[in-house]
Amino acid sequence: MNQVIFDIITNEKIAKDVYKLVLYGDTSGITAPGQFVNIALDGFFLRRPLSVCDWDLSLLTLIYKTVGDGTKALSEMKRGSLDILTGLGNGFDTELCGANPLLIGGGAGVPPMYGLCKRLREMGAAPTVVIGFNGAEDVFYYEEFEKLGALTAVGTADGSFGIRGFVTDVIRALDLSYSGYCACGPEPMLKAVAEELPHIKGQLSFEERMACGFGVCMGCSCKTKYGSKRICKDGPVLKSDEVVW
Amino acid sequence: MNQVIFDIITNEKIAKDVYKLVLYGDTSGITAPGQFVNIALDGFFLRRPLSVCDWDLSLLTLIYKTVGDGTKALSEMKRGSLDILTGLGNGFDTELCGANPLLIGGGAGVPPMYGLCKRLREMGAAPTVVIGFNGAEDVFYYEEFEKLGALTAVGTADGSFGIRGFVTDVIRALDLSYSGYCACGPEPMLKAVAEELPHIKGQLSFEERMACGFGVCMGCSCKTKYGSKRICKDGPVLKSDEVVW
Amino acid sequence: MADMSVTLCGLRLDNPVIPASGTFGYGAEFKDFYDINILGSFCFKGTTKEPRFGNPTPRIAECSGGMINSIGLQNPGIEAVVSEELPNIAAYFKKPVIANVGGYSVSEFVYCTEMLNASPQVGIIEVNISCPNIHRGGANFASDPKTAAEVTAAVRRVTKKPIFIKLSPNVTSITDVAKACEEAGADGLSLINTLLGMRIDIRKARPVIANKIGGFSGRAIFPVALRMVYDTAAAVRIPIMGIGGVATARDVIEMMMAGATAVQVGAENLRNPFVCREIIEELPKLMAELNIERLADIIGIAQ
Amino acid sequence: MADMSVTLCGLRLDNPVIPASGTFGYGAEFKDFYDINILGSFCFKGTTKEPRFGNPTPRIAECSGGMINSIGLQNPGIEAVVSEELPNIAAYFKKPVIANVGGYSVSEFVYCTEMLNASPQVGIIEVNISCPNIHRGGANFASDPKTAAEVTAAVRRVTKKPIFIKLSPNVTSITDVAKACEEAGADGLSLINTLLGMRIDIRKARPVIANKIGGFSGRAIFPVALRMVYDTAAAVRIPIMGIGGVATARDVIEMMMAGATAVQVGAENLRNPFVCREIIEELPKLMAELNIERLADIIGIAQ
Ligand SMILES: Cc1cc2nc3c(=O)[nH]c(=O)nc-3n(C[C@H](O)[C@H](O)[C@H](O)COP(=O)(O)OP(=O)(O)OC[C@H]3O[C@@H](n4cnc5c(N)ncnc54)[C@H](O)[C@@H]3O)c2cc1C
Ligand SMILES: Cc1cc2nc3c(=O)[nH]c(=O)nc-3n(C[C@H](O)[C@H](O)[C@H](O)COP(=O)(O)OP(=O)(O)OC[C@H]3O[C@@H](n4cnc5c(N)ncnc54)[C@H](O)[C@@H]3O)c2cc1C
Ligand SMILES: Cc1cc2nc3c(=O)[nH]c(=O)nc-3n(C[C@H](O)[C@H](O)[C@H](O)COP(=O)(O)O)c2cc1C
Ligand SMILES: Cc1cc2nc3c(=O)[nH]c(=O)nc-3n(C[C@H](O)[C@H](O)[C@H](O)COP(=O)(O)O)c2cc1C
Ligand code: FES
Ligand code: FES
Repeated sequence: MNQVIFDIITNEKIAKDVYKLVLYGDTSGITAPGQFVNIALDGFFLRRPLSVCDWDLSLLTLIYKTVGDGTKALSEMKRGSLDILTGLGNGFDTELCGANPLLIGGGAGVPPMYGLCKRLREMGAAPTVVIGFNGAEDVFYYEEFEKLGALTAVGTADGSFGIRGFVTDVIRALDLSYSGYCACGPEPMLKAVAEELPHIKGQLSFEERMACGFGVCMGCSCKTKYGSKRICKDGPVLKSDEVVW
Repeated sequence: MNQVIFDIITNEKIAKDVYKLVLYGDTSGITAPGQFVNIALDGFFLRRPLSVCDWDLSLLTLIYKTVGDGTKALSEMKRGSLDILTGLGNGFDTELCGANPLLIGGGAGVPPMYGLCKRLREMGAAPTVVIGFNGAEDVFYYEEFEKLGALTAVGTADGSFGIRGFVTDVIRALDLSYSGYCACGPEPMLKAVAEELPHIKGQLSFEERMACGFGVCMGCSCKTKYGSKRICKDGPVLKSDEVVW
Repeated sequence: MADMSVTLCGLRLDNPVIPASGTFGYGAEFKDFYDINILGSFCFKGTTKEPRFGNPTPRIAECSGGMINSIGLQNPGIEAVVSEELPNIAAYFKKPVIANVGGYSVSEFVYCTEMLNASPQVGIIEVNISCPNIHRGGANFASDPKTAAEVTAAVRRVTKKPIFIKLSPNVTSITDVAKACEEAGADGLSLINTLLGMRIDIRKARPVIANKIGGFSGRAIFPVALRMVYDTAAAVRIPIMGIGGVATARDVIEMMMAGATAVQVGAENLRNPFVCREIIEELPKLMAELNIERLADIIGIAQ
Repeated sequence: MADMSVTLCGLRLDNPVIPASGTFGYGAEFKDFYDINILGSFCFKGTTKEPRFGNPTPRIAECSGGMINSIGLQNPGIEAVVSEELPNIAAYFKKPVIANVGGYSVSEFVYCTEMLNASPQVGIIEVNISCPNIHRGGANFASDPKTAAEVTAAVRRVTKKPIFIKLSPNVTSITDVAKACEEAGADGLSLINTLLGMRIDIRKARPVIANKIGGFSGRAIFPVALRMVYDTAAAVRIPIMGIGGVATARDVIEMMMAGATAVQVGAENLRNPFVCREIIEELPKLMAELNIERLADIIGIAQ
């Protein structure tokens, strides 16, 4: 974990209630896709956890949905700096993904899939990407995934974009075989995915209300087959075979 | 009382720990010199009361000393806007001052004397101004008073500027006669002045810790010969013959 | 149009927003700021039998997210309230008001309550029992279910107006005190009063407040107030006015979901004199967002 | 050079700054953030007899100026603490630590305390009595002077280490509980634990916390903690660790002037992991500004 002051480069709306925040600063604390950062916001007691979408030596990209007062306040910051703890959590293990992994993102769970897809492409893997949204106005990053050279399929609950249905419907429609999968999204989606792909090794990224985000408060505990884990420190990524649904 | 959003024009240091803040906005709520305004500051629950130093139709000048976290935070605001309640308190009654009044200001009590002096000069009176500070580095607005055409004398406790001693020493040194007096400064100074000038009608401006500043909370009550008064609403200016020391 | 009305012991309020006692005076200053007839009602400054100057100053200290006050029930006495303040109020406030009554003995509460009986303007009497009982070594009436019930029963006997007992949060079990007041005949409960708090002036190495300790309130205390409203709503059947740290329409909704029928706004009025108007304007928007048609429907739904 | 040292029951601390139980784990994460040997000491997560998973999630809710937690004493159990955590700590923390002990029966407190006797690393045992007593219908040990004294006396009998009883603020009279603990043999008192608080998720119309109610702490509660430290310091002779809302060097000074010998920092560690280091760096500057040469000299001077 590093504490870094980042400068806001851009903070723009890219879909309904969804913003892309590009920051300039020291990203050396980030070691794996699927890790998250924790952002201090003026006037709010707790930091706000957001997954790393993409990063290079000095740029950090985050994508967030405005759901409450904190993310709304963040969406109004067009310049200035942010106090951020970086490199939190374990992240996805790219070594476990194999040659043709499936990456699944739902709504606000899509962002970490981008950084993961990029690393996997750099490693020479051929990931398939399935992302799901409520409707066409919610869709983001479809083209970005395609530009990485990944086969990308979109599902929307109302059918207004891509395939109608949930990500599991899209997975079924594609009907491909995979060396592993990684998923991030609402818990019912994660569960449906795990049930859909019972014989494939999966990595699932969970959310929980957090206080510290770095493993000391036990606010985010979760029971697994191998005992209690802290989503913020031992997660947010758990292996499909350890999850207790 | 008016609630007005003012823009910061300048906010500069003019003496040791003393800042002059010039604001742009609607000043129509201000009706008399010696009134005060109450400033909301981000991150602080209560507003900060500051005397009106000077005002015209759209500019408001305040002078403040940094004593705690609130005034320190204010001194760091170099641009932006401030939410201010204006036109609070009674202010000095210029009608009661007569043709050659004495105006006495001590330290952070000097600012309201400037607006008062200006109005009295406009009305054709010939005020004498006595202002007191700890040392030369604390002195401000000496020349501004002179520019208004008022006989101005400065006292410093350590003698490093003007006459050595308290404002009462300066008053004694001047040895003039006056049609009335107005004073603002620390309470021991106000008391010394009232004792020094027992036969002259005086108006004294008091300070008290305030919550509302507009008369509803009874946080700032003060016993006078004519019953309890609220410093924020019935004051801050009390007549010398009603004060209970 | 969103229906914001609520009914407190038969008294229909256009909306649940009520400025709290001690933070609105008698309304005279606020009526110059905005049309206070938009309020559900307002609760005026606590009244005692005799006029009181209150405590020495400083009476105010600032805290992170709140403030401490130690006013000491400064007021002109019940006679002046009835003969001067109430007629003044009648000129600018057309709805029933809530009269807040304090006292240092049971008989003082009874005296003040009786004095208010003849005023049709007074819709509810709120009995502030967070005062020391001078007949019992200064123990606070609100700290013990027994003394709280004693005041309630005594006041109950002398008035037909609805009485709300205002409880103190500085107790081990607020539900015990609440139940005792309900049994003794309270029509409703107001909670909470201020938490005991203090600040020290580190330059002077002494308490900021002249009386050392004072009453802490403002946004900071909202979670404490909310849990007491929630627990008390589960323990009694009489209506509750939720008080403590309310500053936004969202806070009003939380208080009502916890079980409050109406909500009082205290210290926030002092820093933002327009807060009650802002809340009343914001409420219908938030109701729409949450698909709430009648505000009264959400009372206690988080139980 | 400013002298920041204080002495707690014979234990000399380089400075009075101590991370509070539950907000510092066992120090392992923090040792990677800064050199934690600069701390006066640290207090590790509350330990019970058996390992505990704790409460269901969500366990965390945000408040204005603070947070609510409902961890439910998650910990690996006293055996694992003694056999694994303490040896781990020894590798990176060279000073005596404070062991926080919880329990749901008197015998559980006794068991845990006895288990710690053999560890020279443990300088002080802090006994967290804000737990429900399963043998008495779930009443909190800390809500009654009698049960508080019972735990104190039982723990006192089985250890020679200094014992600090950690008191709950959710009581009518904290000084009564404090005096009972002093009489029963406590060497010191830690106050305060969290206030009961809650938040409601207005979209779901239900409490944010799975267990509905939790413990409220952070900057917001500082004035409440300060007044309890002030009143308790006047009521007892044993030393006090002041806890609650401390976030700055200024807060440390206020707590000590009120009567605390040492000061614990809780929730602020979670939002700003460097806060204890910042306070320790800031203290000498603030002492210089206030002309304080020995920090120990200001203990209780605002009394
Ligand atoms: C590891 C992790 C990674 C995340 N990555 C992303 C991301 O990349 N993009 C994105 O849009 N969102 C992400 N989230 C969710 C995001 O943290 C919440 O949407 C955000 O905290 C809401 O803050 P708020 O003030 O707007 O909402 P409020 O509801 O006002 O927040 C109140 C409190 O609840 C917490 N909270 C609310 N919703 C959540 C949630 N879903 N998960 C955890 N805490 C919550 C807040 O942090 C805050 O403490 C992530 C969450 C976690 C735990
Ligand atoms: C009617 C009136 C007019 C004033 N005019 C001026 C002026 O023109 N220039 C100037 O420099 N100062 C003036 N003061 C004093 C000024 O209000 C305080 O210096 C300021 O509030 C300190 O805020 P702080 O956050 O820096 O100090 P802190 O000590 O951190 O403030 C803590 C709390 O105490 C209050 N407080 C602290 N000192 C005072 C004080 N002396 N009087 C009242 N409240 C205080 C603050 O408002 C705040 O609520 C005036 C005060 C009053 C009542
Ligand atoms: C300045 C001030 C004066 C108060 N005076 C009274 C009073 O006279 N009677 C009373 O019952 N409560 C009084 N209170 C308590 C409030 O009515 C309210 O119960 C408390 O402040 C909590 O609400 P808040 O957090 O919104 O301020 C007073 C509060 C403040 C801040
Ligand atoms: C997440 C969390 C966990 C806590 N766990 C414990 C605990 O195990 N034992 C204990 O005695 N106190 C525990 N506390 C209480 C703190 O030690 C402290 O008394 C309280 O939070 C007030 O201090 P603060 O306002 O600085 O947080 C916990 C507090 C928090 C926020
Ligand atoms: S959020 Fe604190 S341990 Fe995970
Ligand atoms: S500060 Fe509220 S009445 Fe004066």
